[in-house]
This record gives sequence, structure tokens and C-alpha cells, in this order.
Amino acid sequence: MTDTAASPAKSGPRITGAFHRLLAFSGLLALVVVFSLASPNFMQTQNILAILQATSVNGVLAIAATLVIITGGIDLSVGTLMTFCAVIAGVLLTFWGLPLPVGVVGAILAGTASGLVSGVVIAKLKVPPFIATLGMMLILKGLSLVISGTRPIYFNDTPGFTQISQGSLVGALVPVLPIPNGVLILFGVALLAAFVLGKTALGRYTFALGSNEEAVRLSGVNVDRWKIAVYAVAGSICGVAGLLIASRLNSAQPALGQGYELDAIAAVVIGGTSLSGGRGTVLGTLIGALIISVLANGLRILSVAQEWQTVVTGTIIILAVYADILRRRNL
Amino acid sequence: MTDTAASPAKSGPRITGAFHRLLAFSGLLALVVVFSLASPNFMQTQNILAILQATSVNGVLAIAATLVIITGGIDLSVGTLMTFCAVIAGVLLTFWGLPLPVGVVGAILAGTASGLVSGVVIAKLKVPPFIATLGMMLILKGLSLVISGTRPIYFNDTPGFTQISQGSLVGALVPVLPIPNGVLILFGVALLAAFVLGKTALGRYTFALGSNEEAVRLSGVNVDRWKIAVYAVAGSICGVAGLLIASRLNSAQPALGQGYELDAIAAVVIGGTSLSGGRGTVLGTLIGALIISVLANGLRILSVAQEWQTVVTGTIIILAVYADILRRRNL
Amino acid sequence: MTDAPLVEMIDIDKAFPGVRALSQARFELRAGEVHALMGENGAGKSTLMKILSGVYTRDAGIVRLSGQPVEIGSPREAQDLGIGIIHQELALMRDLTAAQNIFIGREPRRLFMLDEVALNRDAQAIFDSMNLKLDPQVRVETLTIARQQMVEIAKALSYRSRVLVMDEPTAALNDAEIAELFAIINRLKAEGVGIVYISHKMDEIKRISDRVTVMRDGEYVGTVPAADTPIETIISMMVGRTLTNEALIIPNTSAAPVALEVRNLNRGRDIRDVSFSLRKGEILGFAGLMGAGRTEVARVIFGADPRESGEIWVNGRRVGISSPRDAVRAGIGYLSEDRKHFGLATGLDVRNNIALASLERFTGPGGLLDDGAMRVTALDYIRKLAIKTPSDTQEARLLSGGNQQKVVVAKWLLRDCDILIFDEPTRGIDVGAKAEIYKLLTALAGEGKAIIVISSELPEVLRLSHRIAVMCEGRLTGFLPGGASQEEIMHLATMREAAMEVRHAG
Amino acid sequence: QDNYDIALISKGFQHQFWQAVKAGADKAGADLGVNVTFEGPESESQVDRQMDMLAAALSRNPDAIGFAALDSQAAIPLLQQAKERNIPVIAFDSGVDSDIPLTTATTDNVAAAALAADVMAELIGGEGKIAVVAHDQTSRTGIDRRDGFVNRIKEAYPNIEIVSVQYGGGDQLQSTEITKSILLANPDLKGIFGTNEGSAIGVANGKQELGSNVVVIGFDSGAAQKDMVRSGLMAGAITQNPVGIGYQTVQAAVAALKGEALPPVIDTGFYFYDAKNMDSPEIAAVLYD
Ligand SMILES: Nc1ncnc2c1ncn2[C@@H]1O[C@H](COP(=O)(O)OP(=O)(O)OP(=O)(O)O)[C@@H](O)[C@H]1O
Ligand SMILES: Nc1ncnc2c1ncn2[C@@H]1O[C@H](COP(=O)(O)OP(=O)(O)OP(=O)(O)O)[C@@H](O)[C@H]1O
Ligand SMILES: [Mg+2]
Ligand SMILES: [Mg+2]
Repeated sequence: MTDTAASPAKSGPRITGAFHRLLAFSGLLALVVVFSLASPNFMQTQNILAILQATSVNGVLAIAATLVIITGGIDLSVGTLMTFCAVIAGVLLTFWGLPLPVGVVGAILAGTASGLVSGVVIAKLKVPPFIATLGMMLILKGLSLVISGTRPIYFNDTPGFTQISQGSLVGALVPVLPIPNGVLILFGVALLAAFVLGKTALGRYTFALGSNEEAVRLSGVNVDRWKIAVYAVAGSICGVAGLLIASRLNSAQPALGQGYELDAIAAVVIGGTSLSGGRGTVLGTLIGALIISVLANGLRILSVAQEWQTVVTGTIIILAVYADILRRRNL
Repeated sequence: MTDTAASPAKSGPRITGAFHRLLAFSGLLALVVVFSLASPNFMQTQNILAILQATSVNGVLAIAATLVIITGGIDLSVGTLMTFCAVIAGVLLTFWGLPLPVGVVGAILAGTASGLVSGVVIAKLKVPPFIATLGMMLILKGLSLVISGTRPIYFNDTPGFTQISQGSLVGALVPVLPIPNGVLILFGVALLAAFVLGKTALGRYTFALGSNEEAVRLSGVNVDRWKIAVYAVAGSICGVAGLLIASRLNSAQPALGQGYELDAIAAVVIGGTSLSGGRGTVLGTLIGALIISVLANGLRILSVAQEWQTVVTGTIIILAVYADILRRRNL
Repeated sequence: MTDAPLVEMIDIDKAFPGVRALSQARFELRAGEVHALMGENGAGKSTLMKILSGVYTRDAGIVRLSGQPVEIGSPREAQDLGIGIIHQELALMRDLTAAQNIFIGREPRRLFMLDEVALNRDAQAIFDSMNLKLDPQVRVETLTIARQQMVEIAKALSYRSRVLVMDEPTAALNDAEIAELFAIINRLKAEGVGIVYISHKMDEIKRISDRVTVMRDGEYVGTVPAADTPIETIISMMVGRTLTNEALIIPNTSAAPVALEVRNLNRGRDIRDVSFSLRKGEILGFAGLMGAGRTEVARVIFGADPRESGEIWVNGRRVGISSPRDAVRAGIGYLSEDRKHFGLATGLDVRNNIALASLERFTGPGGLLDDGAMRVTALDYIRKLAIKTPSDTQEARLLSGGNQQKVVVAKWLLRDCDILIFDEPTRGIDVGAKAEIYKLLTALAGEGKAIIVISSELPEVLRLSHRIAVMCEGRLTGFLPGGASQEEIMHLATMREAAMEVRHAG
Repeated sequence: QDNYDIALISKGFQHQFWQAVKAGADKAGADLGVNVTFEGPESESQVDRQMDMLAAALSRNPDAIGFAALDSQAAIPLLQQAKERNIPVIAFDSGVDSDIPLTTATTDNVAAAALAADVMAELIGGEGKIAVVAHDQTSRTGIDRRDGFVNRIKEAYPNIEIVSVQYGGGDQLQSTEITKSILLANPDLKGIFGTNEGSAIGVANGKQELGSNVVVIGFDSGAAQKDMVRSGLMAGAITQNPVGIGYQTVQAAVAALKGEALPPVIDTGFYFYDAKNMDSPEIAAVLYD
């Protein structure tokens, strides 16, 4: 907000949005081109699918984080919440032997509930989002271990379960294109989130809150309710991520999840969403997530030594965002 | 920030500061009292010293983070930078067999340099602090592994080295009070940082930047230079942390450090520093760091099951901050 | 030095994405003169001055300082060249104290340490020279805009520049401080400082300025001597037509039902036992000095701040208002005096800012928004209020100050409340648009809406109010009938701790 | 000699144990003239990250894959792919619930930890309080070593009480703090078992910082731990043969590629070492820096 007057560069939200898309795309494309040239194995259907599959979980988490970040908040609990939801699914399906749909709905509701809690703590108790979600992160982490008895819960008795992310509806129809369902779900969630952000009141308030919460409050809007709603929706999305990862591993790994919030938030910011709130796009986030997994995959394909992988990743993340900024300025 | 005018509670900086101190203290005291009642072993000199010792590294990192956060930025690289500096010390002292002082200075300068880089990337290239320091976090992590050859560097040939944090000057004078040097260093750094923030131009601009960067620029201040300076100072402080941890482990552990940034930032925010910048105190941060380590220590002393430890920690962090907020409101 | 003018700006062009802010703009300033820069909202005044003070770089044109061509690349360079500016939008560091704000970048030092004592002493000295009672150590954030504006002025003065640009310095001030400011300006003038004075308050132009330069749509219209040019001429130069300023007609609302009644409102020292009632179709003006408590009363009625005691009755029903939402539900709307912090969602575009208070109206089943309808409505208000913006999807923060204010006004007009509280509604709005807004308010009253207008501009209060409430130090010191004299108002406005006096209000 | 490309996906990377495995693998690579790559996730909880690594490795079309499964089931679909593409898979460190791996080069962690328990019991005279600082609460090795130790104590040494089992994530500093609080909470503690290098070093650090004389049994080696054992700060430690694991994994892979038959399990063994025996050739051979 502060730097506006001085930077005539920044212009209307739609335009910025459009830019970000273009730019982020260009960064992504650059990476893809480089890797394709560097290794014949990169541009294989198999590998592309592997990349998409690898993006699905972090992508979904990043979308959840996007909603929260646009309100000017932050959600550190996405990772452990994902795990918590996976564990809940495990309890419902494996411990209690309930049918698959119950597990799916249960996991998502668990996410919604936990999101509600974060939302209430933030909106009603006025605890800063960073602290509230940091606390939730730890609480959920502990609960996952407690509930699961600190060991993985396997879904072997629920045959259909692995299909959630590993099966391929598309593949069933178009055998040459065995896109895993996990990827479809990612795109589904993305479309949904984009729709909510762009076309619904919730979305509009999400941006408004991030832009100037007090002004919204003084417009007679029930700020608290909408804020809570955003965190709840984000929570539900983490529930979906929980199902994806559990289905992918055919198990709920209770210790998983911490540290994942960083990747998610990174994807959001690389995607051009500002941590100060008020602006951001789901598409940008998707691309941010893809950049991250393309990088990881590509460097592995080139079998770059692991310690160098981190160095390169760090550098490229900075460069990608810098390129983005340059283009915007040169307008 | 937006709701300020609406909340007459908030008043002059000195007062708010005073509050935070009081409040954070009260939270800390509450914990101490509870644990003392719960376990006779808690209030032992030995244990108090253990807690302080345990606070030293995270405390120093948190102070570094405080400076950056007051400018409205964020530094995710504190943890891996600490490690990087430790490795540099290892290279200088063990690989090249240089004298102790060189290692000390070298490690701190390494921190300064890396801080400078982050600062330049943020101030000149206008890359958001989150991304810039995320990138640095990864780069430094990789470099630590590369430089050290992915193995710990031991300081066995530098006898004095372990004294840096484990020795006890105080103990030498007052045998009953063997306060480890690491703790002294923590308080030393804290005093220094408090002085810089309160009494020097750098400190003034640190607050000014976080308060309204554009206004500072319009006032004809060389914003970039000061911003870079802040990151450089923060980097040097991370260098000190690197020496502390290396001295404690009598080795530079190249794999350590990631994840430490979260504890550091948590301490800062628990200490009442706002992530939106413009306000914050070193004392608050110290107390935040103490709250974290008292909690960890206390719960272990009571040998609470680890999974429950996380749950309790999460809850108490939220409650501590909430109590803080309540008091401020009821003014 | 030569007798070349202090500042010459010739054929300045400046374009922003989608906007041509300046084209061939021209301006000249002599040493020791006060040169008023006039123009409608969005005419390009601030942009021109931002170019002079190094905030923006011009696309084309020449800038000369005492005859020497200069490139002013940054605010710092401007300062070094002796050019100081008071920006239209307050640019203060809210977490810092007044003194720290004033001397940011030029703090007195002892060794490598800051000398707080000297800092506060110097700030105090400046305040004293302005006859301003303000604690240098108070945090700016806790000050009302009026006082923040005074801090900005003090800051500008502290630079001792030879060119001082004042972009609507009095927008937030009322007569008392304006008088002080003018005294200061005259002193500087005597010292040979050249002053650029931007304001939408016509009366001030005559009082203070020597010459007037008028701009329209980013272009230079002309420069005239202030003394012997009638205001009407200047206005017509600005708006390109002559405005008819029809007189105030006070309707008899004594029969109309009471829309809003406030009983024994209390809040600390800011509000002390305030009671008044407001009838449908009535416009009640609130006058008072800075800090009198008008804004505070409004905020409390609106539920933005908690009240300690007192009752609020709407249409004869007592309503428990504990949040702005309750107030809006009860049909009360409040336009804040501080658009930047409490009015505008600066990151959102014009369309959404206008719709912000009425989103549910555009929300269909499933929370679906009807952007089409929002667009139509927004465009309608953009036309009605002549909001200067490239499109209804322009980000609000990119509008000129006055146009931002119009957007906030539009938001509340759209919300269509029965009771509207306007706090400094025409702050920074040009004469033409002011007239429009006055018409609108009168029309709204005509439709039976109850309206409160808080204004620090007495002429505005007098122009609009059917009845005038005057506050002093948190107390209602009296009511006056519409068309009362400025003297009567000032008398009540300065009536400290005296007995409440009510002249029968017509 | 055809230059095979062998991808090893391990459970970790930075930890000395895995670096030792890597060293062994690289050595075998050099000896057998094959190209070996080695990577592993940040922490042993990141099962899905390991999947991504395995998937990327598959995309690379290596001649053979070595895989140390973080989870005994999660990887099966990917291993299936490998099988379909006739890429031989050698499991190392921990097995997989599947017959796809041609062999598993591993240590019996349960038995190894049980040995640690026996030594501990002997050193503290068969009675008293002891504690465990484990490196991980959920990973296979973490569970096996904890349970191997705890169960052995329960079965064989009724007079020994395990007062606390806590987890330091293998992080030296965290393990140090944990150890100190355990010692301060139980002044009469007699012994502590650290279940991997990081934990063990942390335990020894804590002991040193408090000047306690508790009996410390470690796990794995590494320069620091070796010094601590030599100096007596640590009574001794169990070491596996990570270099051997790495070496034999690659060796087995090459053998598989050459179509040679492999035993279902290659037990790479474990050993207890202390100041006395650590310089004997057969022990020194399995210790690493
Ligand atoms: N940073 C910017 N980006 C885009 N357009 C801008 C920017 N700054 C100003 N404008 C546009 O330039 C035109 C001139 O703005 P300016 O602020 O100079 O008007 P003004 O004369 O100061 O109006 P007011 O009296 O309302 O302050 C307006 O149409 C405004 O929308
Ligand atoms: N001298 C002052 N210093 C700081 N705050 C003040 C001062 N005077 C008044 N205030 C604050 O301003 C509020 C009362 O002034 P308020 O703004 O409501 O009156 P007003 O008549 O609207 O004055 P203004 O024209 O400045 O808005 C209270 O919150 C009070 O704390
Ligand atoms: Mg202007
Ligand atoms: Mg006011």
C-alpha cells in the first residue's frame, strides 16, 4: 500500500493478475525448456505425470494458503492439518471400518472444523494469524500422533482408497493419457477456488479484508464472520490434501506435514500473491507450485548432487520472482 | 494497524512497550510458577541454567529476526545462516588451523556478508523479503553441506572453542553461579540490539521503515541503504548464533538449522512484535524465547508424552498471546 | 541572484497507465509570492507538484530553478535544491512520535547516538512558532487527522526550504488552525520563500495568494492575479462553466417524525453527556474546533467505538448498537473523515469500493455476485459524481485525492441508509463537485432522509445545515438555527465548560 | 565393461549414517565401474517426498534402483512400475512388504537395539532407572530400535525401569536439551540409550554439560561418537555397517544386472564397540567418520 504513489508501474488488479500469469508462466516455461534440452528423459509423458502428481498435494495446500494470505493473514497449519485429516480418514475407514464416502467427507469436515477454530481464534480472540495457526500447527501435529498411536494407519481394507489419487479416470477413457485423479482433483480445487475468489461474495470480502479490514468493518460488514469462513474453507481444502496424500501413500503418516507449510506459502508468493494481502490469483499459485516441483524433478533427472540441488533451487526461486518484478516494472 | 484509531487503548510507544514487557513477563511467570509447583526439580539452579542455556541460540536468532521484522520484513534464513557461519568457523579453525579469534571474526563476517546479500536482493532488486530469505535459506543450506563435505567439522584442535558457550566466566568468579558464557552472550547481544534500536539512527530507521516505508522515502532518506544495513546487522547476529551452537556441539553440524527460523520468529511474535512492522522490543523477544524454552523444559521435566507436549505447547502459545491481548484491551 | 523566477515548469507531460495526468502543463513561482494552484479533482495539481518535488519523473518538459535547468530525480535531490512539500495524502510514520516524524532523516546526533532531548526540543520550538499545543513525544497514530496534518506542516517548515509546496494543507483544518497557518505563510513570504498553495477552499485563495494558476484536465488554463480577479472567473476557468450557487432553503421539519435520537452519550473525555435528536428530512450540521469530539460522537453512534453510557433511538425504537454492522442494520451510514484508513479499500477497484457496503444487494443464490449489475451501478455514480477515473476497474488508490473521496461518498449513497452521518464529506473535493454533493445531500433530505454533516468548514455548515449543533471539548454547547452567523458558532465552539445554552432552533 | 547407471533412494541424506552408506555405494561404484547416484529426503517422516524422488529416478531410466523404504507399503506402486520396466530393485536398510526387491541389504535393528539393552543392563548392574532418547517416533528404524531396546529390558531385566522415552529428531541440540531435562528430572538416573548418531551425541553432550556420570550407550559411529567412546564419555555404542550396506547394495544391483542369483537377505550385521575393542581391525573396519 505505502509504496503506491511512487510506483506508477502498479496498475489495476486485473492487469496485474494477467501479468503475473504471463510472467509466472514464462518463468515456468523457461525452466521446462532448459530441462527438456538438458535431458531427453524430462519431456516424457511418464515424467510429466510424475511432476503433476508431485505437485498435487503441495498445490492443493498452496491454494488453501492463497485464500488466507489474500485476507492478509497467514496459515502455518496447512501441513499438519493435512496430516490430521488423513489420520481422521484412517480412523474412520481403517479403525472403524466405515465406508469410503464417510471417510472422505469426514476428513474434509475435520479440515473445516479445524479451520473454523483457527478462524474464531483469529477473528474473535484477535490473536495474530501467525500465532494462532502456529499454535494449531503444533496442536494438530500432536493430535495426529495421539490419535494414530504414533504409527501409520494403512488403508488396505479400503480397496478403493488408493484410487482417489492414484487411479486415473482420464486414463480409463483416453489410455494414452493416464492423468492420475490426484492431478484432476488439484485442478478441480483450483477451479473451485478461482470461482469462489472471483465470483462470490466470500471471494470479494477475501480481497476486501486484505486490502483494508477497518474500512470493510466500517462499511457495516460482518468482518469476523467472513474471516472465519475463509479459514474454514481453507481448512476444508487442506482436508482434500489430506485425502490426496493418504491415498497416494495408501496410509496416513502421522509424523508427516510439518515444514510443508513453507513450500505451500512459497508457491503462493512465487505465484505473485502479496503477503500483505489484498491481491493474488489461484492460477499464479498453481504455477508457483509447478515451478517448485519442476525444479525438484528436473534437477533430479539431471542427477545433480543433492546439496547443489538446494543451492540451485534457492537461486532460481529468487531469479524467477525477480524476473517477474522486472517485467512488471518495464511496463 | 488499521484498527488503531478505533482502539484508544494503544498509546505512546514507551507505554505499549512497557505493557508488552509486563504482560509477556506475567505469562512467563505464570508458566514458571506452575512448573515449580508441579515438579521440585524445576526450580533447581541447574535446571534454570539449563533453560537459559537452551534459550541462548534461539534467543540470539530471535533477536536477529526482531530487527528484520520491525522493518516490516521477514528473515527465513536465520537458521541455515547460523549453520553456515558455524561451518565457516570450522573451515577457518579446523581446516586451515587459524587462531581462534580469526574463526570468531570470520564467522560473524560471513553472517554480515550473507545479510548484505539478502538486503541488496530485497532493497535493490525489490524481491519480497519472504522470497529473498527463503532463497538464501536454501542456498546457505546447500553451501554448508558443500563446504563441509556433508560432514560435521570438529573443533578438537581448537581447545578454547567450547568455552565460547560452555565455559563460565561468572562461575569462575562466583562459583555458586556458574552461568554459562552462552547465556552472557545472549544477554550481551540483547543489550546491544536494544541499544541500536533505541538510541541509534539505524534503530530509528528500522522502526520508520516498518511504519511507513514510502513516507521515509518521501522524507529524502536513503531507504535502501538503511534496509540493507538492518539485514547485514541481523546477519552478523546470526553469525554469533553460529558460534554459540558450534561451541556447544564442539562441531559445525552442516545439516542443522532448517526449521529453527520458525522458533525464532515465534519468539519474536510471542514477544509482542508485530509482523506488519513498526513496533517491537528486544526484551519482548527475549521473553518470548524464554517462554518457548521454559515450556519445552518444563514439559520434559514432567516427562509428559512427547505428542502431548506439542499439543500443550501449541495451546499455551495461543493462550499466552491471547492473555497479552486481553490485558491490552482492558486498559 | 537574477530576477529569473524561482521555479519555472514548462510544457510538462506525465502519463500513467490509462491516464494522461499532465500535458503541456506550465507553472511559474516567484520568490516571496504565494501562488495558488487551482483545478478540479484530477486536474493534475498533485502530479505536477510531485514532479517538482522529485516523487515522479516527468515524461517531457523543462524545469528551471532560478533560471537553471534542473533534473530532480528524488525527494532527496528536491530537498537539497531547497524544495519542500506537504503532500496531500498524509505521509507520516504512524508508529513514530511527532518529533521523530518531523526530523526523520535529519535527527540531531551526539556521537553516533541520537539526541532525543534535542530532537524533542527542536520539535517543540517549531510547534511553538506555530502556536500549536502538541506533545512532540505523542505517537502520530493517536492523533486526529487534523493534528497529523499539523505535524506534516511542522515537518515541511523544519526544512527551511526556499520553495514550499502545500498540497491542500487545510483540507483537514478548521478556521482556528487555518488562521495560524496563514500567519506562518505570511512570515515565510516575508522571508522570501516561494509558496505553492493548492486548495479547494475558494475563500482562502483571496485571503492568502498573490497569483492563481488554473489547470484543467492536466493542461494549463491560465494565470491571473488573485486580488483583482473575481472568484467566479477563477471557478469558471476551472470547471469551464459558471456555477450557480443556489441559497439554502430550510424546510419545516418540526412535524416530521424523529429519525435519530441520542440520549446522554458519554465516552471518557471525548464525549460528555451529548444528547440531540434529528428529524426525517433534516440536515443537522456539527460545528466545532479540532478535537471538539464530533468525529468521536459519530463513531460512537455508528458503533465504531464503544460507548460508556447513553441511549440511541432510531425511528422511536431503542437500538443496541455495538458494532458498525448493527448501525448499518439500523439504517445508519457513516462516512469517515479519514478516507485512507477508514474509508477506502485502496487495493480494490472503484467498482468494488462503491459496492462494498451493499454487496449483499448484488449477491444472488449461492453467494454468487452479479458483477454486471455492480458495474452498471458504479458507472452510474461515476457519472453522477463526476468521478475522474479511466474505468470503474481502476484501483482506488490510483485516483486523485478528491476522486477517492467521491468514491467513498458514492459507497454510502448507494447503501441508501435512512440516517447518514457525513464526517468532512467534501474534504479535498473541488468546487464543482462540492456543489454537486450539496445538491445531492439536499435532495436526499428532501426524500426524507435524516442527515448529519460534520464539517470544519463553517461556510459548508452554514450552506447545508437546517440546524447547527456546536461542540466544544466533548460537550454539546448549543444548537443554532440554519443560517446563523459564523460569530454565533465560534462563540459556542469556544465556550469551554460553560452552561449549555439553547437558542430556539427554528 | 558396460557402464551401468544405478539410482539409490535412501531415507536420509545429511546424516552421517546415510553419508557412510553413500560412501560405501560410491566406493562400490568406483570398484565396479558403475555410475551411482544417491539421494534422500530431509527427514524420515517425508514419505511422499521419497516417492517423488523414486518417481524422478524412474523417469531417469536407471539400470537398477536401490531403495531404502521409509514406509514398507507406500512405494509399492512405483516399484511395480520398475518391475514392469525390468529395472531390478535392491532394498537396503529396511525392507518392503513386497517381493519386488531382489534382495534386502539390512541390519536387524531390533536385535541391534536388544544388544544395546544387554550391554546397558550389564554396565548398570542389572537394576535402576534408565531412559531412551530416540531419533524418531514414527520411522521404521526409530520404532525398531526403541522397541528392540525397551522390550529386551522389559523381558530380561525386571529390576530396570525405563522412566522416559523422548524423541529429539536426531538433532544434536534438541537431544542435548532433552537429555538435560531428563537428567534433572531424574537425579538417580543410571543410564541413557541414544538411538542414532545425533541422539547419542546429544545425550553425551547433555551428560557433559551437567557433569553427570550416567552411563551412555550410543548407536552408529561417526568421528564425534568415536571420540566420545574413546574418552569414556560414552560407555560404548552399537554400530551397523553402513559402508557395507552401501557397498553391498550396489554390488547386489550389479550382480542382478549380470543375471546372477542373490540371497533373499544380505545381513550386513551390527557390532557393539567401546574404548577397548574399537581399534581391533574387524570393528575399526565397520566404524566410519
Ligand atoms: N500513480 C498514479 N497512477 C495512475 N493514475 C494516477 C496516478 N496518480 C495520479 N493519477 C491520475 O492522474 C490524474 C491527476 O491526478 P492528481 O492527483 O494530480 O489530481 P489533483 O489535481 O491533485 O486532484 P485532487 O484535487 O483531487 O487532488 C488523476 O486522473 C489521477 O487519477
Ligand atoms: N490534542 C489532541 N491530541 C490527541 N488527540 C486528540 C486531541 N484532541 C482530540 N483528540 C482526539 O480526537 C478525538 C476527538 O476529536 P474528534 O476528532 O472526534 O473531534 P473533531 O471535532 O472531529 O475534530 P477533528 O476535526 O480533528 O476530527 C478523540 O479521540 C481525542 O482523543
Ligand atoms: Mg491532489
Ligand atoms: Mg472530525
